[in-house]
Amino acid sequence: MTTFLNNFPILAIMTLFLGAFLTSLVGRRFAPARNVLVVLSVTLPLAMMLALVKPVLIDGEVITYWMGNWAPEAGWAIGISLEVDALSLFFALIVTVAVFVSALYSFTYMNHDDSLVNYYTLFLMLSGSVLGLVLSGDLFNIFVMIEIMTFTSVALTAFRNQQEGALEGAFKYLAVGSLGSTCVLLGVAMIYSQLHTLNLAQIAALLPEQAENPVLLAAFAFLLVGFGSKAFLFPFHPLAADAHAVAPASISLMISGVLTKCGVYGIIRLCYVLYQNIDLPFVQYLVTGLGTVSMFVCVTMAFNQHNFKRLLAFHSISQVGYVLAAVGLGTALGLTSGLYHAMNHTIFKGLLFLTAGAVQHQTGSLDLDELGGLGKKMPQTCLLFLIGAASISGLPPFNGFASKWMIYQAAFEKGAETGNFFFVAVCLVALITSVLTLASFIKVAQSVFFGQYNEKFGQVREVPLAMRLPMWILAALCVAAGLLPELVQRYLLTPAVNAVFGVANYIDQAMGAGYAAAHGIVETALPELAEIGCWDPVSWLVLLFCFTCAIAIVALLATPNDLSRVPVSSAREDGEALDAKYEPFFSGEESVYSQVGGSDLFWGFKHNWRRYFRLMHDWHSGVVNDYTLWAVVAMATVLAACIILL
Amino acid sequence: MMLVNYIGSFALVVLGIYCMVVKHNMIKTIIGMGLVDYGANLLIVSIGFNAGGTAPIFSIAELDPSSFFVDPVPQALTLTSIVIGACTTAMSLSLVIRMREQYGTLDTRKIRRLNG
Amino acid sequence: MFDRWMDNSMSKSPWIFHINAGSCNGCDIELVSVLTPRYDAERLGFRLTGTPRQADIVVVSGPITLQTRDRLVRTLAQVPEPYVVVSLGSCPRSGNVFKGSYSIDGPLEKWTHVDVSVGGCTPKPEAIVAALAKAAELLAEKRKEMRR
Amino acid sequence: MDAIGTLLWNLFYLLVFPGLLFSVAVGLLLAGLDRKLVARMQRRVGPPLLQPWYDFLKCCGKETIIPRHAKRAIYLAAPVVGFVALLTVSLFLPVMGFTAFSTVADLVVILYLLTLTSAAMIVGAAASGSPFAGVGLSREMVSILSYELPLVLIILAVGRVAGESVGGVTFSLAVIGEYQAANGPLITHWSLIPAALAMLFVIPCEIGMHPFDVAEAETEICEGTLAEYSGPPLALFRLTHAVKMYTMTALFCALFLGGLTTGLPVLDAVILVALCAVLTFVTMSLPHAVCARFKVEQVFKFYWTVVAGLAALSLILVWLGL
Repeated sequence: MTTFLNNFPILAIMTLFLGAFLTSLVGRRFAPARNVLVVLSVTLPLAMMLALVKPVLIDGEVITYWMGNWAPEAGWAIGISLEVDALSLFFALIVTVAVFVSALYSFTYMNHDDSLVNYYTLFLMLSGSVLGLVLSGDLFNIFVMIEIMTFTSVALTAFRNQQEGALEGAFKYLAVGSLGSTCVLLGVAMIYSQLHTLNLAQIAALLPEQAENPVLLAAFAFLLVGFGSKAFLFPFHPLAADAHAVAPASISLMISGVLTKCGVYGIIRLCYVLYQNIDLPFVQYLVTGLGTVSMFVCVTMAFNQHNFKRLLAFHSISQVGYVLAAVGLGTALGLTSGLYHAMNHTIFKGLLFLTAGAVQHQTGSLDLDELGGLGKKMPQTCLLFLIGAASISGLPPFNGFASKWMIYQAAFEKGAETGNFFFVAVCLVALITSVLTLASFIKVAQSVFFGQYNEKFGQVREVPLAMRLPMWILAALCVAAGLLPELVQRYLLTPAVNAVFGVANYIDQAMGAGYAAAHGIVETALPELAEIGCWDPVSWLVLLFCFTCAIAIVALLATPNDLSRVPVSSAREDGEALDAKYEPFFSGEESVYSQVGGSDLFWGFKHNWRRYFRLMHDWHSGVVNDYTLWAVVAMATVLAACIILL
Repeated sequence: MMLVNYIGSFALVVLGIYCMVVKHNMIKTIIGMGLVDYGANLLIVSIGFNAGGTAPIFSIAELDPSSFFVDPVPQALTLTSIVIGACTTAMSLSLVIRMREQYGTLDTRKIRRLNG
Repeated sequence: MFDRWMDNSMSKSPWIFHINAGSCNGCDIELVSVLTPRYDAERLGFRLTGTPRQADIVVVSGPITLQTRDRLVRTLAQVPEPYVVVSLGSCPRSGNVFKGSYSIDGPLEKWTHVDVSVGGCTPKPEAIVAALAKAAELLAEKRKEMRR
Repeated sequence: MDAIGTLLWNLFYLLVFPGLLFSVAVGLLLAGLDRKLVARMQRRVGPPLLQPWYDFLKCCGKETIIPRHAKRAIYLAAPVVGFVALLTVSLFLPVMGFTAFSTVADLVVILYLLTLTSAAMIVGAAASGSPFAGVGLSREMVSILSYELPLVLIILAVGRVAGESVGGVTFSLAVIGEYQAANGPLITHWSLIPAALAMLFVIPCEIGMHPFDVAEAETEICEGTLAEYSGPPLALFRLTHAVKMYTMTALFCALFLGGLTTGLPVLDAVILVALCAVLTFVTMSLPHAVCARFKVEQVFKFYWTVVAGLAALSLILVWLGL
């Protein structure tokens, strides 16, 4: 099957890297040429990935492309391969859509900044490396792509280096990020030392025979910590918070929407495909526990933040914690809900970061205690924010609800089958985290969009259409993914889950037929997944529609007399007709500016948890050494746990 | 003979981590990062070592089954990893230079405006 | 179609909002005592609300001192139509013992139309309940007349 | 032909029986009953039983003032969204064995629709732009946080007990109803008694009744979330408040007192209303007449220690298979 489709993966990656190179050449002199180049090199990969959907997702083929045509000889994979199965294509689609929207947004968002050539070169290299990571079938190739990804995102975080704390955030991200990358490197080295191959498919075939080999267990631990650091899991989450708070909004979208997904992709490949040891109870506890801890810690940390984007950063890690908690369950429903939530997270988190960028672009400040009352000045952005906030906190008609519901169901069902209380606790923490997410987004809505307007920001108008268009695209995706869970599940999720559980097919495609069977990888029965219609949204929508008409009819009948009242003219000396009818009620006082928002909300909750919040505040001290210490402690514990218990 | 390499690389990694965690000067943190990187590179190189093997440089004519080579693949990996280590050091040094201008100090305990 | 029902429901659930325009709190205590079990104004549907936005009957007590004058007028402006003003005690009507003082600014009629007024320096709770009941009927007529 | 028939039946369910008219009527009845009982407990006559109906009509008759800072569209849309979400909940609730609509996971949908109702009120308060409403919405959110943990524990416990036959766990009320029809109401299942007790505590806080109405404290923060509302939007919010009384008590009956069907839906409905009235007295009128309003952090501490402890106790008991 060597049709032209076979070359699409490498073509997509090459267009992005070529685009980066040409932008730096062409861009310096004429800006329009640069914009055209960027648009071209962003839409082409998206088109190619969409073209791949038909063969890979629907027909279930696996596209293998050997670099330089080094096909495997005598059972040994020598060349570097790009292997695109349903899981890789699922993540590639997320990546390309996010890259497209972010590029579209950054054209007008970055017009306040200078030296945009560097920005677009780095941006295209970042998207190229991320796409390369998701499509590649070679372990060391994944390591190289991780390095490029880290470099470009560090440089882009520090892009606005005059901004308060930009350099500091970038340096911390680089320091601890390079520690994470070294973990991946050590893992790759150890695997190569035992199996003398770097191709994912061949590793997956050779590994089960030496499952008890301690070096390979150490490699599993290192790789897990390495990919975890790229997904900003529990001990690494302050990095993401610092990086997001200072990075431009389109880059925050990339970091939280795409980079974390690469970490999750790495962990799924590691546990399900390479080691196939996700069924071992210990590995399930480890991954789900890591997800749950980072889910809860990040939501409570996000609770009393003062910076809009830093709050969003903590939330994105807690949502990634959801995804990992679901993926770690090991059941088909768990993996489906995890992938579904990963897709939804990229969409609604991207939308929220773009609204934060819009607010920063217009008012210049992101401090929740200063902002307020932007709803009237920027009505569309406010509506978009509400859509994003409603979907992240899982309110029914939006996509967060469908995937979060699946995660609770998967967790609780797993708990009920295996009968141990750990998974019920995971389900419980997930539900509580969801309510805390709703609470902190209501806090942001009240502090930024509602309440009274602070005159300090002067005249603020709605953001230009070029910025609102990508936001509307994401909002439409939010609503679509929320209303049609069956469609998303049948066409996107089930092929991906079958690809993950069907490891033998993955190996045969790369190494030639029969290779998996030779190494005892039996063709596992693909998990049947009932069409879990949590609720069939279409009929539910009809319901809601009928009710609204009923209410509208009643409201029409009951609308009283529209009494237009003459303002109360009081006979005061200065004769100023005092019509305070539409002023807010200040128990009689003149309505002065008093915005209730930012840190003085939810006093009751914070008062009861004050010791916990003080402890958390001290732990996130902001010193590089502490974060490195956390990372090292995490490496040590996971390594020890893997060696002893596995 | 191989044991010395492994102990050496392990020692380098541990020393690098110690330096990154304990030292409060940013330059020393970068040195620590470099040490960790070199430890990993040493490990990769010493993996591909076959006792008694010659350098894997040959022309097609000399290629016969009896020739015994050192494994070339880890050497390629080490090259890439060294390049990456160099880039990391270069980027972190440029960040530190700008931070010295902005914050006026190199002490990591003072550079902590993003916290909590 | 519902208007007829709304008119007579006006008188069945009048909500009270109390403005203290500098009163000596004698009338305020009497007003609150009306809602206690002994006099039980709630059986006629009365309920004390916290904001003028939800008020139907505005009860003003105390001589309108200079400080409270603007606040009184502003709060009265914020009450949605139709509403009724009740002056409680003799202070709002005439200034009582404080009449002629430099710090009060005339009877309540100077600022708003007063529909029902209860005399007495702390009128008896029965009198207050009777006044509130009369104000409730007035409310229904006000809405009917406003609709024409 | 039957497509139109089912459509008509659906419209009937929607607009009349478990939907609009029935739940509104029962809600207002329960609200009136509650005020009457509280009055009788204070040895006073108390308002007529139809007082909430008169309040609703009077508010509809008043003028709607939209304040200057308010965000007009959301200010007017919030009450409608809240009310509609609540009515959708009452469709999923079984009236003693008869359910209008039921899906695989009713309980999670109900949980989220109740959260949506409170969220609509919060967004409405935020949109009205007054500082009193700001304080009110923050208190409302804290009370949501406080009762959510016990409610979730109760749902997990009941799901586990009723889920034996279905393989582990169920979130569907229909299955819970069958289980109760088979082996008696769940309240007789002794390890679920703490959960039932915890549910009795959750009901007043969810509705915002007197001891836990920190969000609409008339005296302290001038009606809190509803500080700027007047006219029909206010009427809709108060109607939502009344219908919630029916919904929550009906949810308690569905979870713990199900399975007593007597064939005739009308008779079932009457039994359900009677049960809801008794529950209203126990959970709302009694605490309303007896104790004063809680402070915000007291509400949170009370729910996350005492009530959550009760619910967790019953979950553990159920988990151990007792």
